[in-house]
Amino acid sequence: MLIIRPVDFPDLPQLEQLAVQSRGSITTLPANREYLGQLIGLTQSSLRNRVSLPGGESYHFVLEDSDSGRILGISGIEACIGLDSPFYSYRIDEVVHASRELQIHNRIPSLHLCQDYNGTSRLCTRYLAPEANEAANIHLLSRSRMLFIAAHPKRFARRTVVELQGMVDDEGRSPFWESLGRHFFGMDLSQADYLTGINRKTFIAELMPHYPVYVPLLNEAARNAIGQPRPDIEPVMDLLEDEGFVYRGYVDIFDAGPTLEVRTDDIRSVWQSRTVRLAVGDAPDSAPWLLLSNDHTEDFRAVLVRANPERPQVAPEVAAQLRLDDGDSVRVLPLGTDDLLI
Amino acid sequence: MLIIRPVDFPDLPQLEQLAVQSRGSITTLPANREYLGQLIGLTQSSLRNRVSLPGGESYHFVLEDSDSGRILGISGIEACIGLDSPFYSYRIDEVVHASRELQIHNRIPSLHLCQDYNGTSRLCTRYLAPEANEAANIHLLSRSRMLFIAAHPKRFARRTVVELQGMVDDEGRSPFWESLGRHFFGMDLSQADYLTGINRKTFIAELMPHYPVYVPLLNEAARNAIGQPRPDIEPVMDLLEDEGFVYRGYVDIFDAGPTLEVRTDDIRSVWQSRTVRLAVGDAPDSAPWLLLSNDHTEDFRAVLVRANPERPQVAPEVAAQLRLDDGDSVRVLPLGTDDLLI
Amino acid sequence: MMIIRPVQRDDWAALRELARKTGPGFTSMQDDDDHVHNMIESGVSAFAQESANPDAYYLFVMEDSDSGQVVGTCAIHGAVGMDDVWYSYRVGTLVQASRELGVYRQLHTLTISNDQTGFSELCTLFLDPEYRKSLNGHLLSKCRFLFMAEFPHLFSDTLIAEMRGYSDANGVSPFWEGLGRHFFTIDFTQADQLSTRNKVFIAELMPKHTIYTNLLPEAAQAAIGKTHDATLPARRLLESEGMRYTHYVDIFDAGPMLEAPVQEIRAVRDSRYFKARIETVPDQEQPFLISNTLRDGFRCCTSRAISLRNSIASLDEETATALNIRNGDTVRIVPLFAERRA
Amino acid sequence: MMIIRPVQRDDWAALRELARKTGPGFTSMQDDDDHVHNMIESGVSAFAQESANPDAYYLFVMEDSDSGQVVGTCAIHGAVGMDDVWYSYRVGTLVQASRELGVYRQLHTLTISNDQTGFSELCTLFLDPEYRKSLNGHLLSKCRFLFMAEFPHLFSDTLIAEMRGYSDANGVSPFWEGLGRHFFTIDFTQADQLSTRNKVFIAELMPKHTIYTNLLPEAAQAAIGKTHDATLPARRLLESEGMRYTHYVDIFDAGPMLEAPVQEIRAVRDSRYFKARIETVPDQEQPFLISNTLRDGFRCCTSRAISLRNSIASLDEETATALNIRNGDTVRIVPLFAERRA
Repeated sequence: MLIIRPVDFPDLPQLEQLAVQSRGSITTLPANREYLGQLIGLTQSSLRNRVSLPGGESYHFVLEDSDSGRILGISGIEACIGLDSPFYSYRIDEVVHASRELQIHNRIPSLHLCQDYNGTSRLCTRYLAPEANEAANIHLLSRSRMLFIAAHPKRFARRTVVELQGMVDDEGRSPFWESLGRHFFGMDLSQADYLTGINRKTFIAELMPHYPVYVPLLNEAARNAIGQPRPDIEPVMDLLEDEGFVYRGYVDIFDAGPTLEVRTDDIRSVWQSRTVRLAVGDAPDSAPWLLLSNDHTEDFRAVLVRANPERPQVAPEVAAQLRLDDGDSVRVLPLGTDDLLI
Repeated sequence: MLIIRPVDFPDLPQLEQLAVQSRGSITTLPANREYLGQLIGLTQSSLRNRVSLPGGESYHFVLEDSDSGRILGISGIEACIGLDSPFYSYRIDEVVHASRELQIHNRIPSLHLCQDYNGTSRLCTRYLAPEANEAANIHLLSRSRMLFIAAHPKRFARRTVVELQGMVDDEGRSPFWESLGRHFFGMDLSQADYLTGINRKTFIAELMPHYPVYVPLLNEAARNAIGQPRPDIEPVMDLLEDEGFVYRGYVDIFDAGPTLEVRTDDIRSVWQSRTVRLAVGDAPDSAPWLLLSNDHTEDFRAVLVRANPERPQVAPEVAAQLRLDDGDSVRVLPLGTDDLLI
Repeated sequence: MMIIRPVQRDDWAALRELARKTGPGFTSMQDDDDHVHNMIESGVSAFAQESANPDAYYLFVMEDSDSGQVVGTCAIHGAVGMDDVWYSYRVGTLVQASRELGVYRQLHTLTISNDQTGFSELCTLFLDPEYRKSLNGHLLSKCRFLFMAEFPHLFSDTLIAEMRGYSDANGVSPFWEGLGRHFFTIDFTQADQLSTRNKVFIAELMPKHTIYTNLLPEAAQAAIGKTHDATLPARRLLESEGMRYTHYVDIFDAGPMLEAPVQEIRAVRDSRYFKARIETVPDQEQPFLISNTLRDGFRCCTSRAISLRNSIASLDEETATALNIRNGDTVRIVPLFAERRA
Repeated sequence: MMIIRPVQRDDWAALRELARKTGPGFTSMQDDDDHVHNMIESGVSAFAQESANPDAYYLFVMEDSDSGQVVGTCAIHGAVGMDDVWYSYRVGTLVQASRELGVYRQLHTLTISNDQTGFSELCTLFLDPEYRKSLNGHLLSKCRFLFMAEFPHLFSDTLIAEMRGYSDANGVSPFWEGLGRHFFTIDFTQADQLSTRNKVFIAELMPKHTIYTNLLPEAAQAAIGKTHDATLPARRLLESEGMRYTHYVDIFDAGPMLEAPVQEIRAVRDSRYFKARIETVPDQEQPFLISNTLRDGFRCCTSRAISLRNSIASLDEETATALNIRNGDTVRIVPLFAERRA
């Protein structure tokens, strides 16, 4: 069965394979063994620490097929970004340039380098192996994080953001990067992503355009890319919007993909999830789909099953994967629809 | 009795007295007869027009003692600001300047001239004569506008803002203006307010500092004034925060008083008010305090009475003032507490 | 013989006729009654004033003494930006470098500035096409330097001259199309003409933030600091006198601005006083520029019939008549052309 | 007699001793073994290179030929900002004007720039206090102009020199206290020293936006472009050669930067070739600056015992020995002092 659990050191070789497979498309999943080792170490130490205010913690979870031990995906949450080095975004400001005498009224948007999301929590590093890319796994991988947040609210900031990858052209290039970033960084987007991923960010302060960039001066492809997600991740965007995330005119400084934000308490899965008693027995066939998780830290587990949300009953092997016994408290999130497996 | 109704032309002389009495403290209430005449005209034409999208309409209401005909206060709503000429604010941006090598991590706030509130509705021109300055009148004058918004949602924008007057020193001067604005405008704050009030705003584009202003470079009094309301209007700020308005780091460009914002639908009085049937008869003595209004436009009326919120019964003279008969639909907003008259 | 003298009111017909020949785009002398009238009035009052008005506009005409016809005009503006605001773009250099990554690139920026405020300006030079021959162009341009040498207190320490910017064979300015049009949304010609009357619209509409030139179309980048073909001779003339491009350009067409300290301009620095001795003088190889020392009676011409020895200038009767001087009067003389440096 | 020659490795002991005498704040020659070692190595390799390395550092020493003692040093940096980034503040003028309101004011701004990138720089001048007399200071400074005149291809077209900025009697820089300290939060001395090693921290910490100088404390405003008292003689010397303040200042102490086109510096422009004739010459009134024409064998000195006639320079045996020349060799000569303009 497929389960979500914290990433651990024995996962390193499989994690590296995932990173290679993702071909640099996930900034926070660079194919760099040293960095991935630190990522695991940070997850483990973050889970062990008692935390009363969010800080440098980072929590990464893997989607594992518990039968084969294969790791099919990864997703993470950073407790508080911008602490160590600034978290940069472009904010789109629109300013009216108007002349009453000339009857001219121009709305001119411009991109302002900002750090408005310093101090927020961030969902990150969501990568699902292509062979596992189906709706159920997307929900399990993405939403189990919300259950972890619901179980441990003190570990996270008041607001949570998530960055979506931006538009690419037919050759896989970012038109926004080609029109803007390349002029300033003098490198490929993949290299800039890689350097950011391994947290060598001094170069951003050194090379970023610090003056606002007037959008009308960018070429059409770049203008059209601002705030647009890569088409193939629109399902992820739908899921996040369903969770309450909204786009407020902040985009990624490299590819102009949209950054979504939400008050952490208002994440739908956070406020809708609740804890009930778990029953162990025969699993029903036709109950609604639920996400179930324990409220542990190092031992955090989440699964996707059919069960009664009021009093979920699961098979013994599921309970074992959840590290829970009959009568233990379990966190439940009804997924609301039955169309999961379409 | 005290009623709220739209301002009309016969009010002009009394309005002018109020404006003189306010001594320029309300930007949108300049002691300028021509401007005040236009304000009345605009209110009347706005009320008459059928509106499906908010535009240049402006609605101003007066607090009148219906026995004496004396006008004791005024308050207004602009349907959509920044259409005719930009609506400027300072947005406080905080940027981290960090050097890992030197172990330095500075958070530097700066003031950015922006027009982020173009296109929002604005509560404005709230002035209550000093002799009428008591809690009940504050509620009636301020909150009756929310009832008008609730009755006519299509006339207003998705978001509503309100600007609070900023700090003044012992001599009544704005320390923020003295430290910043005066350098650029070369005039007294009162003159800048007056020019803004009569909508001669070209000078703002001509004279405003267009580069961001680093807060640490301002003197201490100016820094302390940023986002602070004048102490004597704190009750107004409390009322607005109770209505759901929040401060998001936007301040007035002249005195740095806070600008509060809210999603219009989320204004407490807007979503809590509801319409019920009005009964005419003996008014009760000990019922809770309610705001009552009709849902008219040119004939809009609001009053503050004690009545049963489920089925309010009011004296015939109150019904007459409300322009309503027994059995008519009336908008009700319970004020929640009995401590109004303290 | 060609004589330079201050403008007079009865030059109206001649100047109005000259203005007809300037053609569109010559904004400093437009084919327009009011415009020419204002030029003349400003010019007449500049010479009439006893004290120096910094904003004065010294307008000269070139008269053919044989026919009495006015065939050219030129002017000096005592100080720019003292009434209207004077705008220019400063072309800056920006280095984007990260030593750690081995990245190093130089970019250019355009920043709105008023840095020339208070400087004197050479302006409004126009010579009847039929008279564009022999030394007339040099006399018409350089006569101003002798006037400035004689009356330095009327001028700033620094002199500027704007060169018409590049436009293509169809009269289209690629710089305007690449930048200005986005903000002003009117035609170049219209903007250029408007700006001679009132510059408020510039403050209202122009881009406020520094522009990265690498985001502009290549044709626009190439036009920065480039002189219009028709203006190249004028530029070379001024450069031979020591005026230099100092990285300021016109905000509309990016034409270069030339600048020099007044006292370091060759014709100012090297001009000397001589006592005039009127006698027959054979033509010399080298032509001289020569003026009298009067303000409202200023006269200037070129002559080869001048021989200099110690502090005596022998000159012929025709020159003396042109300058309106008598034997023994003081004259100011400088070689018309700069010597080539060895 | 004082002779200028390129640095050699065996000058180590003498330069290390000189460095001990420089005192704190003299960042271009610090009392530090490594620093002096690097200076010498850079200098030796600059003269040794066959082709021109733009980044080369030409370090000269002044030797007392009587004692063989090295008593001073000076240098030219071939081009600044080619490896590290070169920063300066540009002092701009901003006019705030509203004709309608009759408001007009001029403000000043400071904008970070790298505009001098690629320019040559005069740097590292230090003369043993015991030798600060007669013509030594002039020789040590101006010998560089003869070297540049002889080898123009090694240098940029433009030369700059930074003047130490104003500090008060306690060594406190009011400009630093008013601006830099807010952003760098370290001491001026520390920042100044750091910047000679690595400028990354400047990119990370400095203010990115244009600064309005009127928001700075008055003492900081007054220090902009003001030279340290101890450096005034050096400034006057360079100004007499034609170097000018062009509104760029140091980002730390706001000391002025002087600038000139290399070919317009008096000692470059007016220096001429002569054939040396060694003979007894009586002292003249005017001292000359004289050099040979070699690069790594460069020698320069001053002498009064020089008599010029056509292209022959008669000079005495001592001068010939100092310059390491023989009868008939070519020498470059210029009067040591600029003539006062009449």
